[in-house]
Amino acid sequence: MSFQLNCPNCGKRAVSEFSFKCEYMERPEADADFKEWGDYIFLRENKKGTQTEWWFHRSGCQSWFLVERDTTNNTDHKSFWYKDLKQKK
Amino acid sequence: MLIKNSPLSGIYRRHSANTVEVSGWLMADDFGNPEKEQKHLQEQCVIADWSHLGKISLSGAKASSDAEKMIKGASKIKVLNTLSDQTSVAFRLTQNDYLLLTGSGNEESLLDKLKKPQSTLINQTGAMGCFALGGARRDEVLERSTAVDLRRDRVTAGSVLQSTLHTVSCTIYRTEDLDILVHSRTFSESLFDALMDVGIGVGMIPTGLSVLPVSFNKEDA
Amino acid sequence: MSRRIDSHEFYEVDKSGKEISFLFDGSVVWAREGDTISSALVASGRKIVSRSFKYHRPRGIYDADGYGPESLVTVDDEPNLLADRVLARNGMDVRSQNNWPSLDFDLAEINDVFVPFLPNGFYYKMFHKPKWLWPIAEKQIRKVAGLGSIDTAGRHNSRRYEKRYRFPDICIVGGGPSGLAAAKAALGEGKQVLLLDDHPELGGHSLHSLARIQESPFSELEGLSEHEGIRKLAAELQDNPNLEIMSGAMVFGVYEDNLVAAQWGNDLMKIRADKVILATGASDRHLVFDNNDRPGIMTARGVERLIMVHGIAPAEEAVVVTTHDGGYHTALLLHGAGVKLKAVVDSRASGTEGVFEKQLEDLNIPIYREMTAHRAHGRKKLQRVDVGPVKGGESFQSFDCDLLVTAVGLMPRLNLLSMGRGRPEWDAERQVLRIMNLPEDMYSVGEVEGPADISSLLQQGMETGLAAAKGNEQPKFNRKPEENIEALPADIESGGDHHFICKCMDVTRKEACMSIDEGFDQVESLKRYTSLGMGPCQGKSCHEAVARLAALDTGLTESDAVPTTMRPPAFPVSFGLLSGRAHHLGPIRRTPMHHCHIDLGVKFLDAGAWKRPDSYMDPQQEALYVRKGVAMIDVSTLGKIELSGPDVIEFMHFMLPGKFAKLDVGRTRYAIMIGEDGILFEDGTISQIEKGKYYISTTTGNQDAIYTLFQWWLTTGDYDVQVKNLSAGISGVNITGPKVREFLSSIIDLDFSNEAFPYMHNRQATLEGVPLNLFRIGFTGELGYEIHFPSEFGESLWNYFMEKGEPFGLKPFGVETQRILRLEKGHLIPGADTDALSNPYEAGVGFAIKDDKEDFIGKAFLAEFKQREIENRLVPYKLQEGDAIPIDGVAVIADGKPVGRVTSSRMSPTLGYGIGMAWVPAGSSEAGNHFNIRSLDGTNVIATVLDHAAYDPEGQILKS
Amino acid sequence: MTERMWNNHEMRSSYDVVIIGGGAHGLATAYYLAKNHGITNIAVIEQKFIGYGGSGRNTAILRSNYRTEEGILFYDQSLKLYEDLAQELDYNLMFSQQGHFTLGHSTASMQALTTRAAYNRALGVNSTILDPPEIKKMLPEIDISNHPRYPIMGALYHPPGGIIRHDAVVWSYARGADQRGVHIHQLTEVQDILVENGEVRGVKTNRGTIHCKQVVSCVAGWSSEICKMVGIKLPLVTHPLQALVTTDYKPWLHHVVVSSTLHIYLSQTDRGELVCGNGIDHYPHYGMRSTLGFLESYAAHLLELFPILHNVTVQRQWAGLCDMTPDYSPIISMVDDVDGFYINCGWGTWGFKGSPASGWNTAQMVAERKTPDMIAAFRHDRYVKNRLVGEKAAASVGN
Repeated sequence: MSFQLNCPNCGKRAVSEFSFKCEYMERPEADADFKEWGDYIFLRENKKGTQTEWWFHRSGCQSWFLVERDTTNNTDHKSFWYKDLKQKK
Repeated sequence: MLIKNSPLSGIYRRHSANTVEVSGWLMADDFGNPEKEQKHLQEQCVIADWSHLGKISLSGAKASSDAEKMIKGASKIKVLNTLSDQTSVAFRLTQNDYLLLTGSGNEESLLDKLKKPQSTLINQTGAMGCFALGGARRDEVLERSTAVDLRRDRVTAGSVLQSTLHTVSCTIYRTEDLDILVHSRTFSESLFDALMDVGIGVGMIPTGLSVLPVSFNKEDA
Repeated sequence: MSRRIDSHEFYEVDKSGKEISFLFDGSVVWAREGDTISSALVASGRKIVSRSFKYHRPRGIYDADGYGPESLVTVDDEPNLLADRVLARNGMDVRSQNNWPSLDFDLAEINDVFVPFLPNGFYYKMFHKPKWLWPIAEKQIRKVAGLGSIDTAGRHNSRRYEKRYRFPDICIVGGGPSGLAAAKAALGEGKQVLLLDDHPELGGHSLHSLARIQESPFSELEGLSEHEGIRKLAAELQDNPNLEIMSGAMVFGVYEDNLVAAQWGNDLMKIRADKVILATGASDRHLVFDNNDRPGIMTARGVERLIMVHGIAPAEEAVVVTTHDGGYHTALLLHGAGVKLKAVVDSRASGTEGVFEKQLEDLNIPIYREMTAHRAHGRKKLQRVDVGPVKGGESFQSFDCDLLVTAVGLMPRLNLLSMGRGRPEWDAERQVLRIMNLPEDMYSVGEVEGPADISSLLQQGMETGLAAAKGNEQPKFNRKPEENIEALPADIESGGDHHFICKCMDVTRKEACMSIDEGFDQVESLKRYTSLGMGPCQGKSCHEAVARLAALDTGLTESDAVPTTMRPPAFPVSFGLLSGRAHHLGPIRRTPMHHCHIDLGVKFLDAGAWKRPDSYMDPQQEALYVRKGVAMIDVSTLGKIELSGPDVIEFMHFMLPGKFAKLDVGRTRYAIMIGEDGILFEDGTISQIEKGKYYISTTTGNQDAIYTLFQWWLTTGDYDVQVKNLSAGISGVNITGPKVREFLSSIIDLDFSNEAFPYMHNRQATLEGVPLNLFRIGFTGELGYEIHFPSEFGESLWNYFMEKGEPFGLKPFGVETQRILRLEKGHLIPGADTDALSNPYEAGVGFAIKDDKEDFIGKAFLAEFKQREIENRLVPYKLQEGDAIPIDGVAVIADGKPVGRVTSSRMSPTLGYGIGMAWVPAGSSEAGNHFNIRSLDGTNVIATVLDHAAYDPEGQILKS
Repeated sequence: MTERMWNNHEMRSSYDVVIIGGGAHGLATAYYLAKNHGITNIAVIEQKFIGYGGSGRNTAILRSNYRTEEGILFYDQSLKLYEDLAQELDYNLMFSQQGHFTLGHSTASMQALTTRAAYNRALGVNSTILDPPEIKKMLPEIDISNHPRYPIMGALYHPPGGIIRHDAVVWSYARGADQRGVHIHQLTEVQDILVENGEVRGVKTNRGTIHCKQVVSCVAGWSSEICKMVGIKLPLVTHPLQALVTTDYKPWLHHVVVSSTLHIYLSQTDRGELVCGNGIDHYPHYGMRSTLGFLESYAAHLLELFPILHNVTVQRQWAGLCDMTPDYSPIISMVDDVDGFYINCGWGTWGFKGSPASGWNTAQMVAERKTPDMIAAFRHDRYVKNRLVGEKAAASVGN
């Protein structure tokens, strides 16, 4: 047991109920050059601080959602649906 | 027609349950001592296998209007709340996900109400196991089983949530006098063993449909 | 000799405890119910209880509270338990640790004699030259290291531990005056409160205080003595329905998001509270002087606890060393218990003329001022104490005594406050270490914030409880000047070799000073170098002394020399408690036919969480049943996903590298999945089972992952597609072998002829009322049908097939057999024959990729792989008849170097020689090429690359 | 007068080489630059104290039984350097080559372990596969029955593997470097790296700017942040890895035991503590706060292997940071676009094992300004060129 992640559907739950996928990135266009694809697939900001990430509520409502989380302390993170990403940015 | 087996059929054998056929399902009627099981239900707690219940899931943007067609009022339920009538109960698990529980054999009549589903509809009857916990001390079993606060004042009768019991993902539905645990049938036996393992210390024993018959109604309803 | 007291001058001794007895190193010790092992040992006159870690110095009960290492014992074969904390039980077997031949006569005490001659940090400076010396020296060191012995017979493994959760509004740690006052206030606000205390009785140090409560926020307590008042307050709260009290609960951790972890009897309590109030109190400071670890030197609160809680006079003759008025209180308690007080030694020039000081003066007990302890004499027990001026110099006077009490101030118990939140800070005004900035939703109150009198503790507890209940900020409390106790003047430098700072690891002040001179001048590196604070007490008893002395000795300020972050657990907790029960390891997944397999005598195989039939008999024999007759395997663990909707083709074309627009209803096709990185990770089949309904079967291991991946893409993409995970609801068997057509035709009303139901097609049928989906696929290389049906019929259907199949010789077979059969056909299994670097072209499944699509997952990397020269290939191979069969995983060797590996290797029962699949360099991957497989024993076999399946290369059997 | 292990110095305004990170990698790099290449005008910049990061938080297990040729040869060089390090640095590092077990609990893991044994043997590294009864002979208290959830099927046994006193490695490298003139600056934080025209010019710290033409980043879990200063994005994700020690017991376990399926490893020190480690936490994190979940899952898994440890008590838990690469192999690399900048990172859970060889080869790369053959496979841009090194195939937990 560790910190509690806030699922936008189910509310706060132990982080062990969730799966982390990756930091949020835009997928390149299909015709992007190979280097751009390589960067997308392998390189990461790996930010020390607040970053936006993909999480999945594996043991709950089975939803994919985004979390804005401070990777230094996990406190005060914000969770939201993908469809709300655009208005957030 | 071949008989339908509960995911706990192995447990029935291990515990010498008396079985009964319900709508084509071979279910436990009791576990050999209905009087004792009744007493545990009154004074301590029991676990009963309700895996034969009809289960239908609806997902997608149109789930709520489909659910409404099957159970009147279902589209108005708030997320993580439920609505029950005599034979069925609808859980709204997310904005776009419903799970309907209905009496065994009743799924077809519910499905008949929905000629052309607009949502992703799955008859989950055989995919999911279902246990009912009854008796006053069932909270003591749950507090040893899940990291979610299920105390009555936090998760009230009529509410539903999805979380894990002994690391098995479950949909947990509270009524006034029961907790109903719906889960993947593949984990049923494991979950039963785990619940019994902690339950035995608080006087929980397995029982069957004769002692804990299926009901969704809240006492006040 | 019993040290029980019948009466005490200042309070009524509780003698209600029933008499019990236990063994300590084989001798009977009489105790009373309610005693700890420690109190019973003290009551019996026992002085030595343990031997120190390094020098095997005799040690006795010190604080009677388990904050130091002195009381570590083995109880009923359970090592390293704190005698201070374990309640005496009738008949228990307690043993001392780390001594030979006995506790009283320990030969290893000779180590102590060498202390002055060993260089500082000697273990880093010896034994490594010449090189051969260390392994020999290490063996000897390992013979004498450690404390208790692990019970290798495992006699106590059967203890049942439970894990339980609580979710109070407010969790209060510490049931002393401030914790109780906080509880009362929060309850008054209607909150649900959980109060944990580590002793059997609530009240904390107040239980042994004679002080009078002058003012109290709860007026009913005013005028009572502290121990009466606190019991009254606790009793009043006891019955409140909103309060849960856990006495005797050891809180060992405070983790993220207010997760409080405690051991409560045999329960691991996991408490997630909205607010946490830490009222953990304080311990007596550690006084550092020569031989400060001798048995008979005890803390003031330890002595008070023994007297007032347990009714024990711990010695005959005592000296009290103090820096504050608390020492006078302890002295008075000793006197009241009949202990002869030789002296009270106060470091101050004058007392504050408090009541206890007055009483002592009236009793004509000698008080020495501006003095402190310089040296203790006596080895197995304290015999004499030298006292002298605080600033050092010659000792002034000696006293014969068997008890020296140190009452030199309090150090807050910071562990729980500190966990993970950075370092404590030195509060110069209060002269204590504190944690200043607790996170939101966490509060601290009481002596953990610095010493205070009972009125302040109650008042501040009450205000903090109120603040927590209302969600207000932590209130700031000042200390009255007389409540602060100066930290420094009691430690003196006498030049001796035995000023112990850390009694767990036997680290002396001298050693610490020299280490600082060597460059370990930061507390953290000092700690690592000397092991200061890294022993059983984890710095609880020494971190403050380390900080103060490091400050003195380095010229740093106290604020620079603060101890490091304290880490959980605050008290040692056992693996048994943490583990809970075996089922916490993870649940088992079972197919509906699980018990049918058991009845058939199956050997199971773990496949992730699943139990799958590995085999029922010799797999080679099982394989022949498939090749020659008919056999059935449970394939329920395969993933089953149904896709439909207007955009289904578009979605599949994006998700998968294949093309499916021309996959007609009733057709089935092999498909692979790759990642964006172009790596093959999955294969399976896709069938159009009804118009617009596509049915995907995946491997066992990936069923959840693939469904989840589909969901992710549907979340981000704009597809009108319905995805149904049918994996649990649909089960299946594969029935295969030359007689299968005959068998199935006899029971299922379906035309099984090759024309009506060709290879790679699917059909629907009904059997005894059960709807079936049938897929004619051929992983085994034999004519075969995979039959899917609702899981609730699994058990019935399996038994039905077994019964009806008996005349046809139907046998069950398992996964191992299937692996042999598919190997005869040269089919790969992703994950077994491929790994995280396998690209599909090299793995030989490039045929399943149709890359003339606009966009699909992995397109860019596949394009790169395709134009790149093939470097390695996964190939089927065969061995010569009679060649030994290598085990899976051995290397392919060329020119003495490993250049590839065998992924699957089996004896072919059909062909009578070894077959397999291997990754080999492209240069030796053409059909007919040879390569060398080396087994681990060094023997080599030559394998020949095949360009087709070893069995039925043309697929005639499969397709006819 | 006691001799100091290392000295505090005034910071010079320029050095030939600045090494960021005072862990085992940074200090070993400084030591070998000085010793092998005669470059001594070096500053090692450490934000806290030397050995603060992974060097002081790992479980001190050494081995060389890797999966790929690149990995095996590199870690074999490292292990051999470790074998002579105590004599070379005149400091008892307590290297105890007690033998290293990696247990397999599934056919898949046995296959992977066999491949490692086969590759190791072919490349001269002592490794073998043991069956359960052979394991039981050497570890009498291990449970090889069918009772555990995942019974033991076999083990990869690696006799030269073992444990070492990890802090002492840091201190003795520091002393070795200090004696050769290297300046170690603790409590010094790097704020920026100065680059002009694609060439390194210096390092800005909280104690002033240092001019230099070569900068080596040896900061493991914090690498992404340092490399951002010169505009390089790395294929790293920083995850915590947790560990614990028990109270002291009479030494009972005389081998290192690792189980990849159960995600655990343990060994017992000469002092008597069991040192225990886990797989990485499942989400990235820079905080080093430990969790209760780690204790619980570790305990449950450990008791599967050794039921007799039921009553053994945990004394302390902590966490360190791991810079995970996609192929579980390190990055030791020059950078095409920034002349004079060198990256040393991507050590995942294995950094401590690689410290001497990492220092040795990094030093050679800096001194010669070209990549030594030994580390040619470990370039930072191999991912984008899709030339991965296949250590990931080995196992999820490989300590």
